[in-house]
Amino acid sequence: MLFSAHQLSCIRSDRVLFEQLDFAIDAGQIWQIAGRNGAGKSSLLRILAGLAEPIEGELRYKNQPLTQVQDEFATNLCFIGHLSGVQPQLTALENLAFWRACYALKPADDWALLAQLGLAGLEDIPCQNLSAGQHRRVSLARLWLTAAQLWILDEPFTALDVSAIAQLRQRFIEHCQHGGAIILTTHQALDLPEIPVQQLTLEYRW
Amino acid sequence: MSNFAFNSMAEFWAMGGYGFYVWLSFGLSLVALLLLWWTGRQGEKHFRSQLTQRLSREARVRAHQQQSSSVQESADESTS
Amino acid sequence: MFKWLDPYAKPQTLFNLLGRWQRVLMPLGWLLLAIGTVWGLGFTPPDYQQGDSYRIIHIHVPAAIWSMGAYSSMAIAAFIALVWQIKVAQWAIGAMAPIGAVFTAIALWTGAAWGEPMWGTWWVWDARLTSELILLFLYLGVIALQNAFSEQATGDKAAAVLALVGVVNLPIIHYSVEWWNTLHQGATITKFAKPSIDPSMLWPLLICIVALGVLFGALVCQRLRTSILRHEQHRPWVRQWAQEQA
Amino acid sequence: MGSVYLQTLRRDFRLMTRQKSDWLNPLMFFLIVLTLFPLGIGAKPNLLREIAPGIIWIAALLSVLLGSERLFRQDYKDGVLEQLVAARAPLFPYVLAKISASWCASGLPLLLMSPLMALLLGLDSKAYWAMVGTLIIGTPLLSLLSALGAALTLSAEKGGILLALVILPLYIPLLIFASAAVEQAGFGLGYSAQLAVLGAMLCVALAGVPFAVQHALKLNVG
Repeated sequence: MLFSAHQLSCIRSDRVLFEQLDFAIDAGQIWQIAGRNGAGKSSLLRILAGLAEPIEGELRYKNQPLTQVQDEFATNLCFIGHLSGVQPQLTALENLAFWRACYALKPADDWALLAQLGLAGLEDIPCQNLSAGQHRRVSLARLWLTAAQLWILDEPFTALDVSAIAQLRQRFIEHCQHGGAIILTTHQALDLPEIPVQQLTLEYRW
Repeated sequence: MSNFAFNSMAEFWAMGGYGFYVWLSFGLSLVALLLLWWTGRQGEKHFRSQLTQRLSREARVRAHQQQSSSVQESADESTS
Repeated sequence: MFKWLDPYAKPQTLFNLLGRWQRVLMPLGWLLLAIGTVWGLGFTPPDYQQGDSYRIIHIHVPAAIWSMGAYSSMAIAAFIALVWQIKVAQWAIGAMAPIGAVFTAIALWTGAAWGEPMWGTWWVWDARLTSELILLFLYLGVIALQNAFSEQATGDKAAAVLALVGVVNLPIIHYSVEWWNTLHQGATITKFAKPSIDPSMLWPLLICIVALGVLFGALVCQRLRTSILRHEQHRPWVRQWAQEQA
Repeated sequence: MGSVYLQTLRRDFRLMTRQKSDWLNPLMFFLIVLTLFPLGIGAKPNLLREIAPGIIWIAALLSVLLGSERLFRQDYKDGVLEQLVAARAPLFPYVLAKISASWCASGLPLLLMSPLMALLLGLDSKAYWAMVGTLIIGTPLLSLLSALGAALTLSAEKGGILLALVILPLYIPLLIFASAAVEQAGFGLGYSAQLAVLGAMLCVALAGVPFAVQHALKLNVG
């Protein structure tokens, strides 16, 4: 088992979001977390990514408690939350260079990557001048950079147009066929017949 | 314990001319300590009333959910 | 390591334990305080230099000692909270900070009321008064930081870090007494030198010191109990407790 | 680790060239405060010379504090910090680079402006060199402590004023020893003891504060 959660509970601002949640994800799988607004999807993803602590429960990475293998887990994880992680005063290229240093990745042709993502001609202007969709593409460029096996994505399709969504789907399929695993939230139907997509629905609770 | 250090109560209150300062510091300190104790007690009471409110709110939500689900069921029955 | 701490880390056990401690410590603290102050105010001979004004010592010195003691306990709690990730220790910081702040304020206020007849001024910029004032600022910073976050857990953790950082200031406060020459008297009671005050005057002072320490413990128990309830309010045992109380 | 440090440093310098007001405004604030004092107490050269060390250091504290509020704020809002916390490893060199960059943006200019301060407040050459010495040791300490404050109050609702409330008391020992050194030099006395104490405080802060900042960032992101 690549990554699993046991008996997770989360409380935000005195409200119980979920209790005693169990699930497990293996290589090649996609888990889609569904639920109404405020049901705790983002909070769950942040806990899974190790950004927040659950009030109870345990996470296991490759069958070992996460607390013991945190560094190994972190290097094998790519998390993209609803914040873009893009510094708006820097250009797309400069942002990519910073991420490469942070994830200890080898330099490669960033120009080609950005062109592939439909950002040709926008590589060296500050990201604050880009549209919301273009901004999102810069943020998602990390999925093409990273070598991580486990992806945790919070609403990756927001603000993207049809062609970008298709491209992202293609990337998901590629990733899973190469032994990757994805946990994501989205309000769209995923529509990936090639990949086993599991659903986890969080009930909105009082 | 030695004997009472003052000849009369009046002298005791006067504190050898320093009465104002002595009673001021002791009085205010006592008030502050009592306030600490009192606010601590109030805190617990406040929490308890909050919790009761919360419990009754939860009961209301549960009642509402049950009601709506039973309405739903009867609606299902009537259509079938 | 430190397995003996485990039962105290479990909120429900600690809650019950604190309740029992509080029932003993609270009356004991008030009683001792009453004995100490009455003895100190009425039944000790006046000081040959300062007359009856020295009687302020019975509240001033204990408050000053425990203002430091409270900060040290807060720093210890912060250390436990950060190293062993024990949540109850984080909550204890929030329970101790307001009490420590009030003790500090008492020490400052009584110091001023003592200084006015002795030195002819309410306030002097002397090392110990100043460091006591800084201590008050440190307390206020911890309290402000703890209450500044929409997510209470963040505030608790941030306050723990600040308390631990602030404790670095405590030795500087201590040594500043030696660095500056001041109007303030030297330490009245030291561990090594013989006490410079008469034993008949010493006893009520010691009782007052113990009394304020016991009272500090009792007040912490009281606040920590509420804090535990607040943090654990989603648990069945808290709800059960509330129903029993009602 | 080294590459994250250099990359973050380069990134911050780049941002400094694009957002000049971020570091210029605190410096202007510093100069204005220095000007306000003579206007407030009257242009008495002797009095000014006497209180100059205190004025300079209080103005320096406030201007560094003012500038540090923005230290992590942008990266927090954009989710850059979230990324770094999730990736774990790069957080520490990132913190070190941020502190270094913040010193270059606030402490170094103060050092460069010191002749101007001496001129404005009429310091003699002995006091001036003492001031340069305290600035060299003291401003990195300022940057470290302000970074800690900025990290602690990062996700708080009332960031700015809270930062001042939390960090100013921690500045006090620095203020005392730095201004005492300049004052002693003004009287023609030795001040190496004060500099040594400042140096010791800097060493302690260097050893501890980056870890505390790292921890504070983690808990604010979580």
